Amino acid sequence: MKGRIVIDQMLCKGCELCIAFCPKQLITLSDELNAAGYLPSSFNDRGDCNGCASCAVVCPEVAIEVYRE
Amino acid sequence: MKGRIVIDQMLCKGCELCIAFCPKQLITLSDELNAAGYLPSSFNDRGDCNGCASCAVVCPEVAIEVYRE
Amino acid sequence: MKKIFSRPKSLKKAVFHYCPGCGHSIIHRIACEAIDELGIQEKAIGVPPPGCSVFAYYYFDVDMVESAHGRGAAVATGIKRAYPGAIVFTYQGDGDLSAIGTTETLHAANRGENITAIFINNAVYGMTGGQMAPTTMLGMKTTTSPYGRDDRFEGYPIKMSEILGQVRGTCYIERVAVNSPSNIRKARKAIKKAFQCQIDGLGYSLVEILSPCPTNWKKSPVEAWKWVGEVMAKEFPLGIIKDTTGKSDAD
Amino acid sequence: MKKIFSRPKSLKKAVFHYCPGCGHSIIHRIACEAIDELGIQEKAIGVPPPGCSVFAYYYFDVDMVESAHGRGAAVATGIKRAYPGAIVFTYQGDGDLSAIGTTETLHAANRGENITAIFINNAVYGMTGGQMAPTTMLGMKTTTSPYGRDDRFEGYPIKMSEILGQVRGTCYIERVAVNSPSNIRKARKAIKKAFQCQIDGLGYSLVEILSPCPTNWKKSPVEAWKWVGEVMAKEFPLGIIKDTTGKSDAD
Amino acid sequence: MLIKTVFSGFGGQGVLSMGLNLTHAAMLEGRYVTYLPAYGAEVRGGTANCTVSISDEEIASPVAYAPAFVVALNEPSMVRFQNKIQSGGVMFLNSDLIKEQPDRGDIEVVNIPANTIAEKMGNVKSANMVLLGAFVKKSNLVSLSSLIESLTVVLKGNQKLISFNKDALTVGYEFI
Amino acid sequence: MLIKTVFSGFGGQGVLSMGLNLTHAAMLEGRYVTYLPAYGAEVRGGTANCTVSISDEEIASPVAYAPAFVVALNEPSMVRFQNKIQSGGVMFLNSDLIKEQPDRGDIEVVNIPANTIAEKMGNVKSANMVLLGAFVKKSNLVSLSSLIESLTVVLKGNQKLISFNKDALTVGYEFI
Amino acid sequence: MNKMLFTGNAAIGEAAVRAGCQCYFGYPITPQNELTEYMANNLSRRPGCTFIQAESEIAAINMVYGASVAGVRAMTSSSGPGISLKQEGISFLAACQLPAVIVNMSRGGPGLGSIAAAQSDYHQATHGGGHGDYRTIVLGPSSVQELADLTYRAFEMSDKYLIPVMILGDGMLGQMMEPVEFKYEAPEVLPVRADALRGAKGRPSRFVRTFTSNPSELEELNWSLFRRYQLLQKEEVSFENYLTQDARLIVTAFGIGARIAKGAIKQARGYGMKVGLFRPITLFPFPREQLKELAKTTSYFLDFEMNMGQMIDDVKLSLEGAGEVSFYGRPGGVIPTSTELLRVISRIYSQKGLG
Amino acid sequence: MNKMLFTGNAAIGEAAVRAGCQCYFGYPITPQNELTEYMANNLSRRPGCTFIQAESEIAAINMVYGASVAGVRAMTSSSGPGISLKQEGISFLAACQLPAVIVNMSRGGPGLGSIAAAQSDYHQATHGGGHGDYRTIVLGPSSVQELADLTYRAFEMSDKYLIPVMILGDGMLGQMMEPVEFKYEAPEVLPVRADALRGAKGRPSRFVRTFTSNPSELEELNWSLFRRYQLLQKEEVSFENYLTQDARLIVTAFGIGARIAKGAIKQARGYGMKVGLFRPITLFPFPREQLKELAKTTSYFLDFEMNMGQMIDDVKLSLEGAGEVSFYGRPGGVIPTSTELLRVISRIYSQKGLG
Ligand SMILES: Cc1ncc(C[n+]2csc(CCOP(=O)(O)OP(=O)(O)O)c2C)c(N)n1
Ligand SMILES: Cc1ncc(C[n+]2csc(CCOP(=O)(O)OP(=O)(O)O)c2C)c(N)n1
Ligand code: SF4
Ligand code: SF4
Ligand code: SF4
Ligand code: SF4
Ligand code: SF4
Ligand code: SF4
Ligand SMILES: [Mg+2]
Ligand SMILES: [Mg+2]
Repeated sequence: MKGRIVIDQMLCKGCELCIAFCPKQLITLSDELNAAGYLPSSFNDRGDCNGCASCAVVCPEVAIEVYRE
Repeated sequence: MKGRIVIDQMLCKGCELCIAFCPKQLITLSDELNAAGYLPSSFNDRGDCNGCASCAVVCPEVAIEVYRE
Repeated sequence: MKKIFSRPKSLKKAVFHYCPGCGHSIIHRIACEAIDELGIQEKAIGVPPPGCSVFAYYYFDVDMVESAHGRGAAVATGIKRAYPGAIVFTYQGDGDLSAIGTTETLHAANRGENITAIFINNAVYGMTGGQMAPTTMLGMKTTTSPYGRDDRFEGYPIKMSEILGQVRGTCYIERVAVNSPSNIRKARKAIKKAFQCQIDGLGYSLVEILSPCPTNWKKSPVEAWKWVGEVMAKEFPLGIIKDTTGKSDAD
Repeated sequence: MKKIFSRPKSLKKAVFHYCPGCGHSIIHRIACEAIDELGIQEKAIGVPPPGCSVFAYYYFDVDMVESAHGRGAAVATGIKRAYPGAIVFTYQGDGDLSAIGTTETLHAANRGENITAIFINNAVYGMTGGQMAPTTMLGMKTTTSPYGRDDRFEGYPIKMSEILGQVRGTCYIERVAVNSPSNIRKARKAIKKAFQCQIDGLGYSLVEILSPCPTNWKKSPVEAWKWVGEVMAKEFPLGIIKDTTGKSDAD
Repeated sequence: MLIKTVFSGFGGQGVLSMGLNLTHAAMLEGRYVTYLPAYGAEVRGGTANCTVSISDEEIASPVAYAPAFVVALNEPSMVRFQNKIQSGGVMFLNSDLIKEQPDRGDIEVVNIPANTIAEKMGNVKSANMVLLGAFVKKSNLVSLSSLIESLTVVLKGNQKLISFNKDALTVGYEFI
Repeated sequence: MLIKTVFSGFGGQGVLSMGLNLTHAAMLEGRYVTYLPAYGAEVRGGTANCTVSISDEEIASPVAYAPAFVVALNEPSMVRFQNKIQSGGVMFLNSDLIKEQPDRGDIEVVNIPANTIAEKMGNVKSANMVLLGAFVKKSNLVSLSSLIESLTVVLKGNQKLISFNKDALTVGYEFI
Repeated sequence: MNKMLFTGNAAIGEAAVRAGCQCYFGYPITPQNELTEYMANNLSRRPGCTFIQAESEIAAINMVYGASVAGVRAMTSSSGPGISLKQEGISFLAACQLPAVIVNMSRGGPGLGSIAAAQSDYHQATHGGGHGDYRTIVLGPSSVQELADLTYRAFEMSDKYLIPVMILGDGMLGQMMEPVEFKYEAPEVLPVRADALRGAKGRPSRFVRTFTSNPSELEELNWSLFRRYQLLQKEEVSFENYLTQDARLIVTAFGIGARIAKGAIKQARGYGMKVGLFRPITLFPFPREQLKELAKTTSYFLDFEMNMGQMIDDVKLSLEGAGEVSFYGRPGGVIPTSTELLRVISRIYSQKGLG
Repeated sequence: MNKMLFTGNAAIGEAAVRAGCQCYFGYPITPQNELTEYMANNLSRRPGCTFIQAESEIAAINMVYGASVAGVRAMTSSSGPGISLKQEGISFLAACQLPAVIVNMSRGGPGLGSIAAAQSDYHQATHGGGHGDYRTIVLGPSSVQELADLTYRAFEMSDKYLIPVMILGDGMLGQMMEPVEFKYEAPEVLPVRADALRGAKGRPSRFVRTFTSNPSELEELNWSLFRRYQLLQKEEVSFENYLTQDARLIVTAFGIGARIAKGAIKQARGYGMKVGLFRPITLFPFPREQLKELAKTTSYFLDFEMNMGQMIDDVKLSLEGAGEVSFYGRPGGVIPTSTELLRVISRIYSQKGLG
């Protein structure tokens, strides 16, 4: 199954939980502080996101939306 | 075994518990109110008190002393 | 003939203010017997509650301090922590310990405060005129459960001893009753054992005592004593609820 | 592609004030998911506590009322009794529910008040800066147990859910955790089931949620989430503690 | 004119219902009334007493420090209130239960063998009403009829009790 | 003369220890001082700031409504305090983290690339001390030596940290 | 004549039921148990109503808080120690502007004290025993009839001003019986407050709170309360003037104390002393102007309380130095006699040469 | 110079330890947590000492009660809501004449309020928020140094008069750091009060209680307390006069408010206005005569408080109408500025034509 996520950089607090729980290691921290002073995470779409939503489920900030075919 | 009890008529509140728990029915209520306005119980020594102290143990007023040979 | 039963040394020679047939006076006496047997009269500090036993200090010939309603466990904690040399016990009614005092009791027990609680369960608020207690039987009519206690509105009789048995700071909990010579003797043993636990520094010990309240139960003393065994003891089974001492009951 | 995961309807669009990796925000979200699934947003009345979640009403898009510390169960009781048409839930921390609120909680449960408690166990007092909670692990250092919690002085971690399981007014009690996708999904189910119990009028339901507090645990969010499973869940085992619904867990 | 009466005895002797009845009767007669029961921690099935105040104008304090009348149903009550009753006052005693007499010369004493009378009537429990009947006859505080009228209210319409007590009141009333 | 300075940034950037050090140094120099950290429910690992007051006489209020100096370690802090700093005041910015400049013409702005400098020294964590060093040179509030003396107390004698921070202070001091 | 004999405690209960009180939460304590028991009898099983004997006074006041949030009329009652325990809850009620009626049938203090009647909780009631700048409306009845009337008024005022009301009675008022007439019938449908929380159906969700990280919000709350307190001072003060017209000495007293004072004043008048009584019925708002007014005709006042002197502060603050205020008090539950007070009155009367 | 930087909260803790405080029982609440934490660090494992984080403020105050009965120096601390919960316990301490030190680092109220500094618990502290006629000694520090000094004095006074002492600080004093010098060393052996309950060894058994079925006993207790309150008024009042000699307008303020006032007064003097400050340090006993004294030199007063006006009652009662008292206050945790107060001062100064 193919999936895709969108991370709201403004909401993200850089807790790295999505990174830790993505089975495909598709998420990394960006190196630009956001307005709130956090390093937000970002999605690197290598095309193999399966839309499992683990990242979204663990995101404390509800910063991740998940799309699936 | 031979026993004997002494009931302090001033302390007695006539609750009749000693009467109820004496295995030998040696205790009865007297018909004279005491100063506190209760009908105190009294000991009828028929000589077969065994000093089991049940009466004293159940007496809420610690009004009974028990003697035994 | 020699005297084999009389007033214990640490029980003052005073006329009880309790109603005829009340369990409090029995419990005062056996607690004093236990204190005498252990020879701790000079070390004991008692904490009586608001309740019918508010005047316990007129009877116990040991140091005593009045507690606010339900706070006995906290007061005893303060005394014992400030002066561990004392043997500190609370004397608490069921309203006092299992209603307003729930928090203080549960947490003192959980901390394993090295104190002893004598817990008088008479299924009502005696002093204030027979209102419902957390321990009131289902269906029982009291001045505040005039239609009979109904669990849908007033909840269930609460078993504090079983609950306290759950927390790890308690070392000994037993439920006894004062409704017969043999049960009264058992009760004395239990209180003595609870004090012994404190002497041995084992933690929080409690003796729950099913106790008749003829006045508010609207029964004669003899009926009331029967009721303790025939009704209360069914809801609140007698016996050891927790014992980590390993010591047998015999004394 | 279609959106399969986004913010639940009854969760306001606001930035959480919580620390990065905090369990509160997860729990807010899944509680709102449960509310949406049951379609009770218009009936729900929430009672958040003093605590890090004091501002919960900025996030939950349902009626809410601030409670005094520890009194959530009493406040919820008042609301539910006055207006049984509402679905009333408390949101309480471990300091709130298992320390100062012990009495109110235990007695509301015993009365079988038809309310739901969401009980956040993060082993510390978060809002006030990481003091020891009744649920703090033995040996754990906090600002008020600087030498590590020692049962001889500070007592043992207290298991409120097990204690509440003892009283007859409770219908459903489960302990869950928010430390992994699967556990978070279980937690959502549990909250939903607890609400369902209230809808069905079964009595007092409670979901205890082991929840990470990276800030006061002095751990990174990822470490903190691990610690929940590896340490806390050992002392506070996950799973159903009481269930009188007869209904299976599946939804 | 303000008149205070104290009823005193053991719990269970029915002193409170005596007071209540009197108060109610006086209210029916349009007087100002107050009724104050004693309450306290030491009252554990022990003694009971109540104070009834009856007046033609607003009543300041319901407490009686020097009652005009005292109705004592037992010895302790007689002893306690003989020190309080005002000079010239009248003390009513249940002579079946009180052997001693008050040792004050400045008060009048009325002895009524209430238990005996009540027993004769076949219900010792209504001794209190016998006393009350005698009391109102002598004290003239209210009429027998309003007393009887009050019974129905105070006894919440329990016919059996009402007729019993009615007779007791009447017998007591006529005893004087 | 009473001078108030605000230090502000994210939690973890060490703004509180900057303030504490300055306060302690001023105390050593025999001045009146107060130190007031911001505290609050909304501060959940978020921003942190503190106010240091230094004076030759008793200090009335430890609060700063119009500080003479502001040391901002991040953009939100700069934005927030540019509205508070008094006219003619000096604002110190960590130019590595703050791209914008305050839009007030009546204040002096000093940009210090504290992170860069600290990183060069091999420990980005001591960026705060670099800033503090620069701050005291420019503000002339206390001497570098008392600042350094304070380190030992504030860092509770942790030698490694002390020497680190000492160097950072000095470098910052000389940067101006 | 449809008067009935009621104890003060029962009269409050009956009046509350007739005022549409839907929820009562209480905890036993002498001397107010008859009220709790009356509510148990009358609300326990009444459809739509609730009686709970709470596990503590704290639980009770917080249940009241919850019921009030849900928009119904709710009440609790206690005495001395129990009222102290309710202080946090009362502060929360005041802060969240939730109506509620709290009854204190006060007894001798401090501590466990005595269960006899006393007036030593005046300060606690009128100055806010809880934390913060709030006040509660405080009513001081002096007869069973007034207890009934003021109970009804308490619910009305509390709803109107969104301020909790305390009825400050005492053990004697609670225990004694007097004829009472109830002037209202219980409503068919129980009132529900407009701003009640009952779920966000057909409207945005709402929340009730005080906690804020922005003090000026809290300041505004305090000012809005303060404005209402000033309004109360204008609109709601009540008091009784008894023989004050020609009085050379005016006794100030409230509640049961005022009754005793009346007795003493009657006797004093009998001896030709021109003495009168000023009795505040609303203790907060205190009838300041009305008392000050009296200072125009005399400058001698005697404050009489069954405590060590508490209302006397309000008396002095009202007079603003315009009068000379003596004090006579008996604390701890002692019930002074009219004759005893008469002695004090005559002493002052002659000392000040008023005769 | 052996001054150290301490937060106000920690300074209280250190001073208490040096005063021989053996037991601390507390419960977390902002803004006083640093004190609880300081005691955790210093008493938790110290031989013979005890620190307990209680399960609630109520448990804490009752543990203090127990420890005090056993004769040791004991302390608890809290803020607003927590202090309200302690009222019953404080009443019991006062009633049983047990020494204890209670700290209230007050915050904005009512209700949950705000955690910012406020002075709105003045009434509660000085008039006895609990039931009964008791009072506690109340101390109002305005600097960290004074916090330390008054903490020591609090323990001394409490033992001397057998009256609980409340230290009424505020969130700002608790959180801020200032240099402080501790003037005493912790005692080698901790003091034990003479009348402590420690078991009836070699003496008859004793009991400590207030409950009685005989009100006149309770009355006697109240009188004996009252006599001590009068003694306090004679012996223990302290206060600060700042630039009052020639002042035409005198500001009355306490605690942190007085600091802000000083700032304003300095500025006012700069503009040539003759303004002074009267700062009560003991809030109970309140320095009545000392304030009245000042009415000889001016009759214009401005009471300034961080609340809606509470101490102003004591100010007016002290002046007995001798002065005209204006008020300026900010409730809810708002910290007014000296400049803001300066404006008020100048307005009054010119309105009253004092210039
Ligand atoms: C704070 C407080 N609330 C209520 C009371 C009134 N009160 C005195 S004793 C008591 C309870 C008595 O019941 P229980 O504890 O079961 O003791 P018992 O009289 O039955 O032995 C109550 C509610 C009080 N003294 N203090
Ligand atoms: C009566 C009272 N006491 C203390 C406080 C301070 N306080 C606020 S929240 C809290 C406890 C927070 O811990 P917890 O309940 O575990 O919630 P968490 O912040 O950990 O989620 C305390 C003690 C208060 N607000 N009211
Ligand atoms: S949906 Fe699953 S695979 Fe895709 S990014 Fe999120 S966690 Fe990774
Ligand atoms: S989990 Fe959410 S908040 Fe945390 S890093 Fe990922 S996107 Fe950001
Ligand atoms: S000792 Fe035994 S036998 Fe003798 S009287 Fe008592 S109970 Fe009866
Ligand atoms: S048991 Fe005691 S009190 Fe009861 S009747 Fe016998 S002797 Fe009297
Ligand atoms: S009321 Fe009950 S508990 Fe109280 S003394 Fe009487 S019998 Fe005993
Ligand atoms: S302190 Fe802990 S519980 Fe509170 S918000 Fe931060 S992480 Fe969450
Ligand atoms: Mg009981
Ligand atoms: Mg927590």
